[in-house]
Amino acid sequence: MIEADRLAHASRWRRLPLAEKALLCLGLLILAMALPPWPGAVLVLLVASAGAVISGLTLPTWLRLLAPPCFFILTGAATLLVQVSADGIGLAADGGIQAGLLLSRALAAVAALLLLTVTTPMAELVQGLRRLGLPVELAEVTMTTYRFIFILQDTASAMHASQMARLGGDGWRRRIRSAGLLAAALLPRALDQARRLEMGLLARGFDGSLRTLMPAQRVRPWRLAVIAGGLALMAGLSLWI
Amino acid sequence: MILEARRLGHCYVGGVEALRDLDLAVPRGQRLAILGPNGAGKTTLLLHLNGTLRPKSGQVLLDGRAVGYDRASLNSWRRRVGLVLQEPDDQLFAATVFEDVSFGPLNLGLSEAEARLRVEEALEALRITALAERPTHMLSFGQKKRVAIAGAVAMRPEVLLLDEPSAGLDSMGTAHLLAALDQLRQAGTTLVFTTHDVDLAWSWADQVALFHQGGVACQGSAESLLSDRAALAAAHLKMPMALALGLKARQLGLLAADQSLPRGRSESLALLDRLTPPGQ
Amino acid sequence: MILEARRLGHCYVGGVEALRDLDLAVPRGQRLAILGPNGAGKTTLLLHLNGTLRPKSGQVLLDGRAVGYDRASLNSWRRRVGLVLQEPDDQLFAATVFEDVSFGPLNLGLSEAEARLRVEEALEALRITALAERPTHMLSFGQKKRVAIAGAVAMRPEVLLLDEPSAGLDSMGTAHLLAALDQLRQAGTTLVFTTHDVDLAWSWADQVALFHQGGVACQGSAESLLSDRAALAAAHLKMPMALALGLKARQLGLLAADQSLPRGRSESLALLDRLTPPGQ
Amino acid sequence: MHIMEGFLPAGHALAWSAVSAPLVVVGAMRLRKILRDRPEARLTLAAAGAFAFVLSALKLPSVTGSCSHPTGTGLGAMAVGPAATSVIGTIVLLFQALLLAHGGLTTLGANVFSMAIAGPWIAFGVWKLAGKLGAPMGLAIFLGATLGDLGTYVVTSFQLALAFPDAVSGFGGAFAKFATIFAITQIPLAIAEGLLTVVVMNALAGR
Repeated sequence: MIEADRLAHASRWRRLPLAEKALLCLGLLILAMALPPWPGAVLVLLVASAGAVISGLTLPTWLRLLAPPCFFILTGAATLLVQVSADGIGLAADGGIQAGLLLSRALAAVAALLLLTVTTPMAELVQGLRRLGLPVELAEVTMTTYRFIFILQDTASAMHASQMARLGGDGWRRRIRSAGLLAAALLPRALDQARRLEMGLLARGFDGSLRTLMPAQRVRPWRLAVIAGGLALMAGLSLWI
Repeated sequence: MILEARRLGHCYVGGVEALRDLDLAVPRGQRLAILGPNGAGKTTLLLHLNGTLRPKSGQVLLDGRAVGYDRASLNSWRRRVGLVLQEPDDQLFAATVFEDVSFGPLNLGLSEAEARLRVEEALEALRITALAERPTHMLSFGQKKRVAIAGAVAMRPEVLLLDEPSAGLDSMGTAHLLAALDQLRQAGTTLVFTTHDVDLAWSWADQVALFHQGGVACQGSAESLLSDRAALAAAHLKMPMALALGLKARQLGLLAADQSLPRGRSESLALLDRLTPPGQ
Repeated sequence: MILEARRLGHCYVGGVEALRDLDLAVPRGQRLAILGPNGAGKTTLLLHLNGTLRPKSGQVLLDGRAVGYDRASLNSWRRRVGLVLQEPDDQLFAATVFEDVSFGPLNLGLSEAEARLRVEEALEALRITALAERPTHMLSFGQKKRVAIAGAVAMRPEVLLLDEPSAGLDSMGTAHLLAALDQLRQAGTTLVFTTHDVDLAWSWADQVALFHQGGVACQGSAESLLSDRAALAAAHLKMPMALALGLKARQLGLLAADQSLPRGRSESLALLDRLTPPGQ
Repeated sequence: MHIMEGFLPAGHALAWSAVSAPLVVVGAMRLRKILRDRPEARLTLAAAGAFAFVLSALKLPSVTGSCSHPTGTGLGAMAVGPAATSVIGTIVLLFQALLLAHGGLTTLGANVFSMAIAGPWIAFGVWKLAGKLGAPMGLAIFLGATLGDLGTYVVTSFQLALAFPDAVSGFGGAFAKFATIFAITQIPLAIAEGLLTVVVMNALAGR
């Protein structure tokens, strides 16, 4: 089970039009990238976190989702602390500040994107991409990929449990071997699943395209204006400070 | 007969013979059970009955006329004969229930408004209107099964083919599913289903076809066929418990010849309660 | 008690409570059925009983001692408690049956010769020696199921956990599988299996645990528990037909109190035949 | 080796997107043509993409104690060719960014370049070359997958060093820094991925 996906479907913002959520989140992402990290990134991080809580997440859940990317950002940012010269390795003069700025910018950007994914189911995102010009064939491949991910994940976790029950996880070598066997068993399963789905869809009149009806959403211009105004305010505020 | 198969033959790529000279007749408006062991080719038969597979020999008839395999014929065939596979994940591809069920109606070339109506109607018929916005991958197995059926029902088929509809469902799940299917039948849909479970065939079918070694060994009313010990034994099947009990109750005079035999577990248990110790 | 669960609690990531204060005791050498509806968490319970999942609260005991979750403990735990999941395709990895069954024994660190012996023994026990060289993907569903079980049996577990062993099998496939498992039990293996089928639980279990709303509502001998109408009704289950018939036969004086009740379909049908019309 | 969302400065993010975009678009156009001719290929491609996503969530043991995951690029390149791997890889990277917060939208271009373009082509080239030089099949696969994985790591270090040059020693020093830090996890991981790919390819060949 993928947590961001589950949260998106349970979100209080689930029924808000994609345009509103996308404007807010991608707007925040652009602000995080464009504004000076102090105070811009901090503002973005705060607004995104507030948005997450308002949309129905608890603060611990939100922090738990932020933690893994935060860890990766930290390991990357740590390199800015040191500098390499002909004399060897030393602490960079303003390394701490540089790393801190980088950390806050990246964290704000991650938070902005995460806010989008915990409030918007993947189907709507791909529908949005479609409207932006993603070819219909690729949109269909993307959505079917999404559907297959969950089927294969269940299969993979059952396979994993079965291997562990037969002591396939004991030691480094065995784990590599088990992982390899799992992958090798999963690939034909995936292709077989595709073949059987094709058969199942043929019975439903599959003629090459995977058209479906999407729930209609009405965008309210005034709300878009409010969001845009808020973003502009944040930009002005952080540039002014 | 709304749908017929005549001398159908089919070999799989490996040369394994799945169907051999198979004859089957589907009477309009009835529930027909195709009863046989696993791996005998029941699924292959269903895939032939809506044109997904093409027979090596023999033919399929709709309303007494042989159907072709060109695009237009297949299209109108599949409008009239819907198919629901055993594994719902083999038929569901879209992200949400509503989207998925709309796939069939849109393939029929309906307008969006009409398709929307069909979807709502099908969800209603399967009693899953509340699930419309739910993501497909978060449904339980039983719910997925109903969505798969709704996907076929939304195309308003005259005949609905169901492969092992109760497989993987517990008794309550099966009961709910059969109740929903009963409603479809009352609305006039002909239902054909495969099963390896004699009790299910007895509890729910009007007609039964015994599938044995790639062909239909015999076909008849559920009562006449499932009480025929010789025919059952030839297909390595045993009599349904409820039917055996009902026949015994008739013999004991507990059930008049014009009273209906018990079909399900509840009726059987109730009938069993009516057996009295000698001398009472 | 060879295996016990005490006040086990488990939540899925979604916050859905799968197990709540669950108590279960597995008596050595017996066949224990965990009976309950689908999606109730029976599989989750099995995954706790061999340490695949770690409980949020409570503990699992082996021979009365709580087991740890460090590598060494898990290793010896899984040597003693084998697990077979419902879907055999999720459990077969190697190209041939022989290779696949040898996966576990080789992981035990046995020599090749010893592992070979274990594999042969397991294939023998499941009566699939003839399949040894066959590629796993060319087996029938029932055969795959047995290979999956052989893979666990080759590790000579004291307890074997089976998730819905009869799912997807027809009546003959189920009978063959149960016969093979019976042999294991006679050799001393404790068997624990989940099912949603009261008839299967009655036909094959010594003990039954009623699984309801994430916990074990009650546990007892198959006869006492499955004839307890109140307990069954609370778990939305009905009495097994064979048991109901047997109890009735006892009441009618057809079956002495010390005669065993019918367990399966054949015995039930035979008993039914002995019911006589009044006055004969 | 994913670069996290927001890690690259805006200019670099745009530049890498500009580098990757044409390559992915060309691949996508070719794919569209295939999909028009063979509609059912949608399902096969989707299965391959889902497989890559699930595979990347497989936990591999690594020496530093932290678990890491295979990139799957080598396997993809050897199984379906580097060009198709680029498009599938882009879809997988998008899902990883959106569903797992691993990678990001602003860094998608950079990540696509290292993992969906450079990695597969390196793996494919090494695999073919080693085969031509007479290496046994297992070794060729191992070298291809391992060097493909190491290649993505070198490219990622290069991308990061360009963005964050060292105050004193400039690009070279920064490259050394990033390469050293990631080497701790990435070299064992690359070897693990190489071994894993050999196991997978052998098992697939045995079927």
